[in-house]
Amino acid sequence: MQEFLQNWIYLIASVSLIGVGLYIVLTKENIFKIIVGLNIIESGTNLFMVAIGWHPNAVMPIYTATDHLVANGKVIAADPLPQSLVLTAIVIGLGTTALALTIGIKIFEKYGTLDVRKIKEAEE
Amino acid sequence: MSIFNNAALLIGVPLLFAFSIPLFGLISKQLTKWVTLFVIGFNATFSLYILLAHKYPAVVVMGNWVPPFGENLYIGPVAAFLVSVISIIGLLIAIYNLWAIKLGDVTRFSVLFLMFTAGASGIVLTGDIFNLFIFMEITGISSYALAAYGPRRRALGGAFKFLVVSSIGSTLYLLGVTLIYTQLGTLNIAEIAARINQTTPGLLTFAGILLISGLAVEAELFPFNGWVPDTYTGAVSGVSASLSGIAAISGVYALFRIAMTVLGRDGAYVFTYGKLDLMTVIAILATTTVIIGELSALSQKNVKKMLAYSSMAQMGLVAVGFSIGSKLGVYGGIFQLVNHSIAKSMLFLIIGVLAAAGLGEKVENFRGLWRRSPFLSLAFTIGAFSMLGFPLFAGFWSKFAIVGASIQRGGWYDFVIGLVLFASIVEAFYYLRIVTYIFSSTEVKAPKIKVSLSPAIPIFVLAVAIIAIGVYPNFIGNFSMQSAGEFTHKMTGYVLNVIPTIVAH
Amino acid sequence: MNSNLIWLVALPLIGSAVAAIVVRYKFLDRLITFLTFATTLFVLFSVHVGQSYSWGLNFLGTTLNLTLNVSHLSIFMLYISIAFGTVLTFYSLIDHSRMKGFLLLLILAANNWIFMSNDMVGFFFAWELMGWASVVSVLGGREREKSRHAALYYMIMSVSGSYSMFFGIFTLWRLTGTFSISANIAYLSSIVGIHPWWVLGIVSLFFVTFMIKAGIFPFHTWVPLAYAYSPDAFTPFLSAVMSKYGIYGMLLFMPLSLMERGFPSAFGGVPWTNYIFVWIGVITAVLGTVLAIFQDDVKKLFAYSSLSNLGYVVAAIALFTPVGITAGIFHAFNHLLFKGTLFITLLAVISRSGTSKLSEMGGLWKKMPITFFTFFVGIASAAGIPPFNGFGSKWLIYQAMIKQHLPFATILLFLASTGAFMYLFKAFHSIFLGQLSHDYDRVKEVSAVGKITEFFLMFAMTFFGVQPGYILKPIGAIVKSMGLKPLPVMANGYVTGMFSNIYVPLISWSLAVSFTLGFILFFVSAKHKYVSQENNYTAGQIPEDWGLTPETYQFSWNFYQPVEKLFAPFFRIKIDGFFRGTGDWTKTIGSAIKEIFVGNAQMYAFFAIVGLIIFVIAGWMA
Amino acid sequence: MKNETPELFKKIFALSVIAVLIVGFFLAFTEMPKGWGVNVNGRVSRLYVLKNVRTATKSLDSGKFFAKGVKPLRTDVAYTPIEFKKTANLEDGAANVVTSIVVDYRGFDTLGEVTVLFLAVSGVMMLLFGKRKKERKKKTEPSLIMYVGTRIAFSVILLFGIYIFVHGHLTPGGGFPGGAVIASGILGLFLGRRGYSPNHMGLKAFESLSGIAFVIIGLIGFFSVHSFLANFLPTGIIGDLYSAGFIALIYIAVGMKVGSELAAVVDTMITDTEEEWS
Repeated sequence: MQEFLQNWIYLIASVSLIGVGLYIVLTKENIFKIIVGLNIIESGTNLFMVAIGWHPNAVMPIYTATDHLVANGKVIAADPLPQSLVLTAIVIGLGTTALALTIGIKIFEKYGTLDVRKIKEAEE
Repeated sequence: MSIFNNAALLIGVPLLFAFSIPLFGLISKQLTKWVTLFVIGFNATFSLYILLAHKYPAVVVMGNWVPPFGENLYIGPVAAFLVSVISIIGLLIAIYNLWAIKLGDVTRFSVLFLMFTAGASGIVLTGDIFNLFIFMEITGISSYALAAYGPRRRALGGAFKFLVVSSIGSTLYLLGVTLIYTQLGTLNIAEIAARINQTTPGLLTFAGILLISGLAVEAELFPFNGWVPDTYTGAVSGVSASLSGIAAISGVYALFRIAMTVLGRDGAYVFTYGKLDLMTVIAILATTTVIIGELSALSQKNVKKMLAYSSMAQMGLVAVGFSIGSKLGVYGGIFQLVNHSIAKSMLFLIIGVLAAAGLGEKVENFRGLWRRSPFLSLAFTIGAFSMLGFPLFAGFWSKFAIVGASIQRGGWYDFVIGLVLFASIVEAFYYLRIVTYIFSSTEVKAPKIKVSLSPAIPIFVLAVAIIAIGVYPNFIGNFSMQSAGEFTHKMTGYVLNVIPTIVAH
Repeated sequence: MNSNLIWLVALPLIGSAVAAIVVRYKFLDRLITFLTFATTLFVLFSVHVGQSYSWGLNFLGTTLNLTLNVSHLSIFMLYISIAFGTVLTFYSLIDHSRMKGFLLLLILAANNWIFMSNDMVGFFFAWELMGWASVVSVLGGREREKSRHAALYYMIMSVSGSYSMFFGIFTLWRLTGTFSISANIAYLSSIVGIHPWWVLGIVSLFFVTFMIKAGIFPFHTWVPLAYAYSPDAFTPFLSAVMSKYGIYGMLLFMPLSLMERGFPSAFGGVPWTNYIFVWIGVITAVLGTVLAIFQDDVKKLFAYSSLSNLGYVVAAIALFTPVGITAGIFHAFNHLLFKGTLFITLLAVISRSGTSKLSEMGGLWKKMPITFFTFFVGIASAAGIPPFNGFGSKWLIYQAMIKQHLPFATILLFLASTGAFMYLFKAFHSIFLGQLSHDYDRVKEVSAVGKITEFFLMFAMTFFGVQPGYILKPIGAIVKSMGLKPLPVMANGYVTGMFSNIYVPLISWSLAVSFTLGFILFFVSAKHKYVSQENNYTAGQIPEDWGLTPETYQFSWNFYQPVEKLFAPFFRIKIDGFFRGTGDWTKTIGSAIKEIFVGNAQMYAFFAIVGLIIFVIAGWMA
Repeated sequence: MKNETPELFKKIFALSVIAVLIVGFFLAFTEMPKGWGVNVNGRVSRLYVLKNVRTATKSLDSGKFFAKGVKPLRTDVAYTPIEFKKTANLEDGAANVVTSIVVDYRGFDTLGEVTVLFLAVSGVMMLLFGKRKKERKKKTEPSLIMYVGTRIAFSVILLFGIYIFVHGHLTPGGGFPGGAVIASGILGLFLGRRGYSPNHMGLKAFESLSGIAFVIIGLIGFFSVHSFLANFLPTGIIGDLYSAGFIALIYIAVGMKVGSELAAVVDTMITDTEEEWS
């Protein structure tokens, strides 16, 4: 059980988050909910990326007075590269969200609604 | 590995000026458009220098860490050629923007447009699979914002659709990158390309599908291209022109860089590693895109939307060319990509000028345009004929090559190209409907349309370029051919130029 | 390397560029067009058979040689097309039609290239160039909206044809690795015995294109539209020269003889592929004639007449016997001459009367006597009356058909010929004879330039009618170059047949004598008096009083009504309906597919995800 | 597939589609190395942890690095032990390996990332551009506690933000978190006072100048080391504040940029604007 959790828990969580986000994006009509859904998908992706660089006995990839990242010639730290990618991805997600929210604000100003179906009707 | 670090300026200079444009904006808003113009002009000059002085193939090492440890830009024939095209078209659209973009937040628009062009160049230049994602996002975010610009509320709807679909696409791409990373522990395109068959086939297939699906959004392949019609129609014409002229180039490039160089297996025809041949998948998608795009455009009354559907279909045609996987097919694909960018951006610019003159976007509004503006009518006709692949126009040679390559490959590609040619007949119908409207009816007593200098320059240059390529295809053709070699011979064309000591496993 | 060949292509292109620049100055535009045609004709004098020129195009990574090659057939076609074009542009110098010179010059460049090209790339390039240039030319007709539709229709047919040829070219290229026409034909003839169906398939791809361009059944539907609604100054070129590209293509790309090795003979030594083709030609001839009879629009009438004549040509060359080929090419030439003349005179008539409706014309001979005589010679020629040029070729065609023992086809062709008399007489009578409408009181004869042209054309038709040997000799060379035994040409005055030789001057003189007698009788006989149009039907009453319009009392109203009733059941079958139906069907599908793009962000996300899922499932299955 | 699709059907369809996707992911995961298998020893990042990229480059140049049959590929790189606060002049002196990757080894990504944020903010500002209305959307006046508390907290938050991005190369954190922390302080000011408006001109200039600073740091590397974004400063002793070359500089620029950008976004979104298109 422990092994299963170690192997799968983060992957399961991340993919579930992606699934939840997708479900929201695909079914909810409110633009803000869709944006939230996109955000959840992003969180899931980020969790997934961190998860693949992690292993149960890893230490954090920061040299400190107490932590040794290398033991017996093997690196025992968690993989730092996915973490740095996640840093980047988070900021990009932030940018996308900010822009999406702004577009949402403008849509509400101009159409008077946030329902994607009503917007579509208004366009025709 | 020859190193040409100066080419980092292709990214560095636009970035420097993008950050400083708000400061210029404090002096004068209109000045910012000129700054954009000059910076893209610098990029165009510099990339043309690289292309014509044959500085490629070369690697640009970033941060003094050689690939595969650090990040790098790779300037092969493809990058040198496509960056030149992107920058030149960007420059022309920037000239158009001098006239077209007068209201709203001009400063921010200039920033976004500059980085849109630079980001598209970055996609083409970069040699790192994650850096590609960053540049995709740079181009993507700037294009969402640009697409939402303008007084029309449709723009917002289009931009939002683009944003949603594209975000999902980039998420899928990122997941694919991550899966590849779990297998090979590297993000460098050259190293991944050399070691791709060390991965487990099932995972590779899944990762490949995620990557291709993510990139197909920007490359406008069905079913990932739902955003295309609304976004193109809603955006102001300058933005539609840059989306179809610049973003499309980088989108298709990214798709086939991944499919052919990263996942591909060299041969007379490129296939991909993994359980499923993704090139075949792309071919199916591309054919579907062509047919759906052309048929949707057929009954479209709005010219701008029609052009949007046509863009989609043309991207499908480009993808058909690439997906053949032979040198000839890729040659046709690249050539068609460039021709399409030239012609389609010109058509969108014309629509922009006409819209400013109070002419609507309906097909019927084009009736008798010849009397009102011979210049725009001729330019539109030239663009339309180039899209249709008529001789003396640029599109002829590329379409010729794509059809030739398909039939050369034979097998089920005969069927593919049959469908594509049928779709082309449909395309001929709806383009010629407009052309015949333009030249028909004399009784319109509407005033002449005055085209001011700033939009006239890009339209004129692009129209002349179409005829020049049509009459003398060798110049562009040679570069397309070199580029095709880079795609179809991934070890000699790409990997060994980046990491000379790598061994294909 | 014979660089004079390249000038045949380059000169019109340069001329076209110049004409495009001065397109606003109409006379300058026409002058440049004429001068370019004349210069090209002059350059052509330096060209002789066997010359070739090729230039490398760096294409597809290798050097692609675009080759020009002058064969007997090409030089014959070049001479007749450029000469006719020169005459036409000379005539058009004073004409105020909407034809744009640079388009005509583009077509000329394409024309020369098509006739000389020995590689399929150049052939296709020129073919497409000719296609779009002619479509844009058609756009400028008098009735804007109709010519717009006609141009679209023509374009779609033309583009479909081009793509079919496109496919054929590359299929051949895949098989042989070369674009050279002669090499590919040689390859086809080498495998026809082994894979006859393959060869038939490839050849059909080309043939669809040529049939569309020549307007052969069942692809004839664009012809009446494009001819009728194209600019009047362009129609002569369209009918006289451009319909011959299809014939040229058939002669060039199709050694129909090679079918003999692959397919069994049907009747009279003709392989059944050719036999079908003969019948297609016959059907076209009959169909064109029947439809021409009932046209009220004079340009449509002659469009159908062109159709019918090309049917004769196709039927003859499909036989692929020496007589057949000779007759076919000879008739193609004759058709070029007389149909060109007829359309030129129509140009004169229409530009002066302002209408192309037969029921609105009449009595114009008094106003335009020279045009009248030219027209008369033209229709006499078209009807195959001996002193003029249509006679010899029709004579040879019948001989060729009978020689191959195809009696039914021959009878139908005879019938078509009779029908030709009917529509030609209708046109002749309705335009020039009868009472002059008061609308045309101020109509003038053509200008001096026009008169010179008309005299020249009359002379040419008579000359080639009486001295057919001048044409039959080069045709003999063509037939010889195809590997057949040419007909012996005894003297210039003889049409040599299989059964008998005809000395045309003799027949001509006898006919001339009888005609002279007829005219004398006509003038000597009872006096005639001129009345206005309505007088002789309504006895001076005004037809409006009875609720009728004056047009219905014009003499050419419902001219052949009884015949029309006879053929009425056949008119219900519409080939056109098939094409239009296909178009509508495509449009319907298009509107349905458009609904995929519902305009809802979620749905687009849905599509993307569903597409992804399909891939993933495909990935599992693989 | 039109809008008339019943809700339930749509939901079920979405669920099934997502289910297939998830199953696809898990089938893919079964082929992934798991648990202890997920380690850095076969990866490029191992070299980053070991701070041994230069050695690896030498073995790459000599053709040993990708020698055939060597798998995992990264084991042939020599290992020199690194001791905290002792080892000096490493090729990259940052104690935080993630930071050294983000800013140094893969610094170009970070430049792009900054650009993305900048573009997003530009987009936000462009879309919400217009004549500013004087009245804020918020109707209620914040309480006195809010007013005083946010102002006191602001200085602390600002200091904390600066601490975070200055110590980016030593501890978790860096320019982006630091900037976000500063921006949250400014958000507090917005909440605490009704009429609060930061100096727009100053924000704009600050944002631009810090962005320019980042690029210029890159360009200094370009002109001195002849490679864009190359480290041109000594790396010092690992674990010292003054170590890791230009990482701190870049993080200061990034921190200031992010802080001012996010503040500007907050400002723009809070302010009501009226569009002008004529």
